[in-house]
Amino acid sequence: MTTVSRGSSVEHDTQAAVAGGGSSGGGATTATAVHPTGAERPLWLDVLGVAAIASVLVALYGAIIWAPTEAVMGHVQRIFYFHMPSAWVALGPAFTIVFICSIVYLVKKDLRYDRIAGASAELGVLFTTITLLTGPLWAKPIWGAYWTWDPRLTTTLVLWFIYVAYLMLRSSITEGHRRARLSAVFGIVGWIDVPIVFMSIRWWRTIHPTLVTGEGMNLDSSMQAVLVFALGAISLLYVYLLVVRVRQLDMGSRIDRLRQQSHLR
Amino acid sequence: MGFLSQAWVIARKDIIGELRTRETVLSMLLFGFLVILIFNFGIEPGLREENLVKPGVLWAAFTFAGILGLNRSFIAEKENDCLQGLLLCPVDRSVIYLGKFFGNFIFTLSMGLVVFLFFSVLYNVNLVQVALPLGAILVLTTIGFTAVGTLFSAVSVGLKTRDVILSILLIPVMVPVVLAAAKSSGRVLDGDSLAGAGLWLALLVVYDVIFLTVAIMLFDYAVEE
Amino acid sequence: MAIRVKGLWKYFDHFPAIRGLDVELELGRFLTVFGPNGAGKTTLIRVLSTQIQPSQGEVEVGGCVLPGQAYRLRRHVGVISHNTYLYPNLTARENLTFFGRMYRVPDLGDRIKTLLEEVGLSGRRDDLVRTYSRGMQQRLSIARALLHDPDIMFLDEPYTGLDQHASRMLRDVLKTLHTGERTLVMTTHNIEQGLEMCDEVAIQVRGRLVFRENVGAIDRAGFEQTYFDHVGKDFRWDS
Amino acid sequence: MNELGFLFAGYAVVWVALGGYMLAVGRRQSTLRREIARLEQEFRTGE
Repeated sequence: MTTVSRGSSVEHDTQAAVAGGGSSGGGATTATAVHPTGAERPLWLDVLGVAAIASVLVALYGAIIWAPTEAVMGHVQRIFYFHMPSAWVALGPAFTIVFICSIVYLVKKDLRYDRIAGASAELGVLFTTITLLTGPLWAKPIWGAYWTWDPRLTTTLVLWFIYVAYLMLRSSITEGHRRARLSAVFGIVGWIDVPIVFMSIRWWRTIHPTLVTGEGMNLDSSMQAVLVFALGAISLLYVYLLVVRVRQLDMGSRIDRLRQQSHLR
Repeated sequence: MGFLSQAWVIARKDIIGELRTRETVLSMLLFGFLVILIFNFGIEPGLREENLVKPGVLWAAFTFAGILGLNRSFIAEKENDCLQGLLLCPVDRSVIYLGKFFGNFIFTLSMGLVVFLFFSVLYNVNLVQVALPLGAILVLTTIGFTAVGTLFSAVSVGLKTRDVILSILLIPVMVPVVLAAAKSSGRVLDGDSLAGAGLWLALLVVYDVIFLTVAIMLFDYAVEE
Repeated sequence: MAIRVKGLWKYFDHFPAIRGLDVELELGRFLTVFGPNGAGKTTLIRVLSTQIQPSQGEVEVGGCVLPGQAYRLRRHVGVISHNTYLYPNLTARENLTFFGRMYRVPDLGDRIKTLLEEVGLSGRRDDLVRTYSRGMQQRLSIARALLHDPDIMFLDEPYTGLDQHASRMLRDVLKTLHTGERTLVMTTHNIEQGLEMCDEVAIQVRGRLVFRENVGAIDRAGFEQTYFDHVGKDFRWDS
Repeated sequence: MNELGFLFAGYAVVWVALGGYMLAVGRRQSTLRREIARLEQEFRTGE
């Protein structure tokens, strides 16, 4: 009944895979990437990388040398210039992108969005880890304790657990669409949970007296400038790393496909 | 209406099976007792803050025992590939979700009731005085817990690491529920009226409504292939 | 046309379990699909019976386009596989009652009684399925699949794990299903059992149908050779 | 530990985490590139 020659069809697919099809699951030959092998880096990515790293170095200079010493907290306040931007990047864009891409994947069934979600969650966990480690190091000399159950700290900790769980879920599934589907379900639920976690922990803490709050720090204009610049630098770094990671995951899936087809021949 | 009655058919099937073997509820109960027992050794008797610790013990036992039960919920459907048979039925996926949710709710609630009883005996709580408010808290908590738990149970059932992954997924997402349950029941145990815990009850209700809706919407994706 | 499939592909990750498969089947016909392990027979059945979604291609079963109209199709489809879909902790009657209610079968009590008699399990209807032998479970799973009187039935390796006696009983029941109004698709790798009552024969190898014929046009004695020719030839081509 | 010690520890954490991650990403990148080159070679010679 069907006697299409096998060889030609496989080769056709292989060409598409080498050419860099964006979606892999459909089996359709959708060659969307511009670069023939996907292995070379485009110029704009290099420019972005240099810009991100340079601006982080400038932010470092600003934080350590340029910014004046904070009157009450002293030198240790300089941690804040990287602590706060990390927290912002993780809790803001990184986890929100996980949520959005999870929804888009479920609607479109394009694994590309799953890869973006996975990469973003990874970076979110990285920056949350930085936040959680720098926070106590800053808190200890100032508040006298590494940890307080302050709403922000606690929420960040819970978030860290949620997204580590997300990454663990991903790592325990090998089949692409299945992993995408199940982790999208969790990515959506986890993100919706975040504001509720924050509210609940705030109410919890207001019932008991709060020891110290992060509020009340006076930033003069040059400090603010450094902070804003560091925020931009870390955001740029996040964008750069996200693009690199997503491209890697794209490449990985292309390799899987090539391998599969080399077996089928 | 047909929607709910179909869901009830599924829940009823689970309940009949459970009444026959009693595997799930009994193991949940035993586990809950053991958690209370172990925690008990960590608390000095006559400790001034004992009242602050008690609700924590109670809800820790509830959470861990509850996860044990949720784990079994879809494993039972895997025997003979029953889940496939269920998915082949001409009913909407949300009906299947609701059915499993009802069943889990009833199992977890019965576990919770007995664990409360056990707890009240060990910690000299006069249950009669606080039965009503505590019962309301238990029901609201169980709804939120099993709403998300049923969804995650479906997510984790096909995985090799399903036993541990369910706890890892569920516990952090449950933080607001456990917090609200512990705080409101602490108030009640201290002799406050239910109104004193109003904020927490409102949180529970909001959580229940949001996550029941979300889970109904997402369940299809958790089981489809 | 009961089944119309054009250019069906089904990927598991990057692995194409079905590779551009075409098949058409008239209403009321019985098609047997032969094929070695790993040919994608079960995948084909699972796609046609709405259990998994096609990756690519047109699939129409019973006038419903898949995967979009899967919900509508489910009412008309019955599946018997080597997995029985039966709850071991429920009795035969409880199992049938459960599935009957899910399908909203009218006069369920009578229907169950008739079906249990047909598959010869009336005497043990109140025993737990857990205590049933493999053959009895398979017969009960036939009753389960027939509850809603489906127009299209899919039988995926139904003889797997059955002894001779049970196989014969299963065969007798299957014969009664083939009424001319019901469309049936069966997969098997057992040639004798497969040829026995079908109208049409197909051979599936590596995700495609490589042979399709009316059973009347087939030399039964020589079919085994035909089968191995197709399977063997393909292996030479591909590896 | 004095104030500067904490500051130093804080910055160390940031750079070790970021640097470690970027190193891991870079490594993965080169493995992937090698693998793609190998597979392409394989397909080319196979044709």
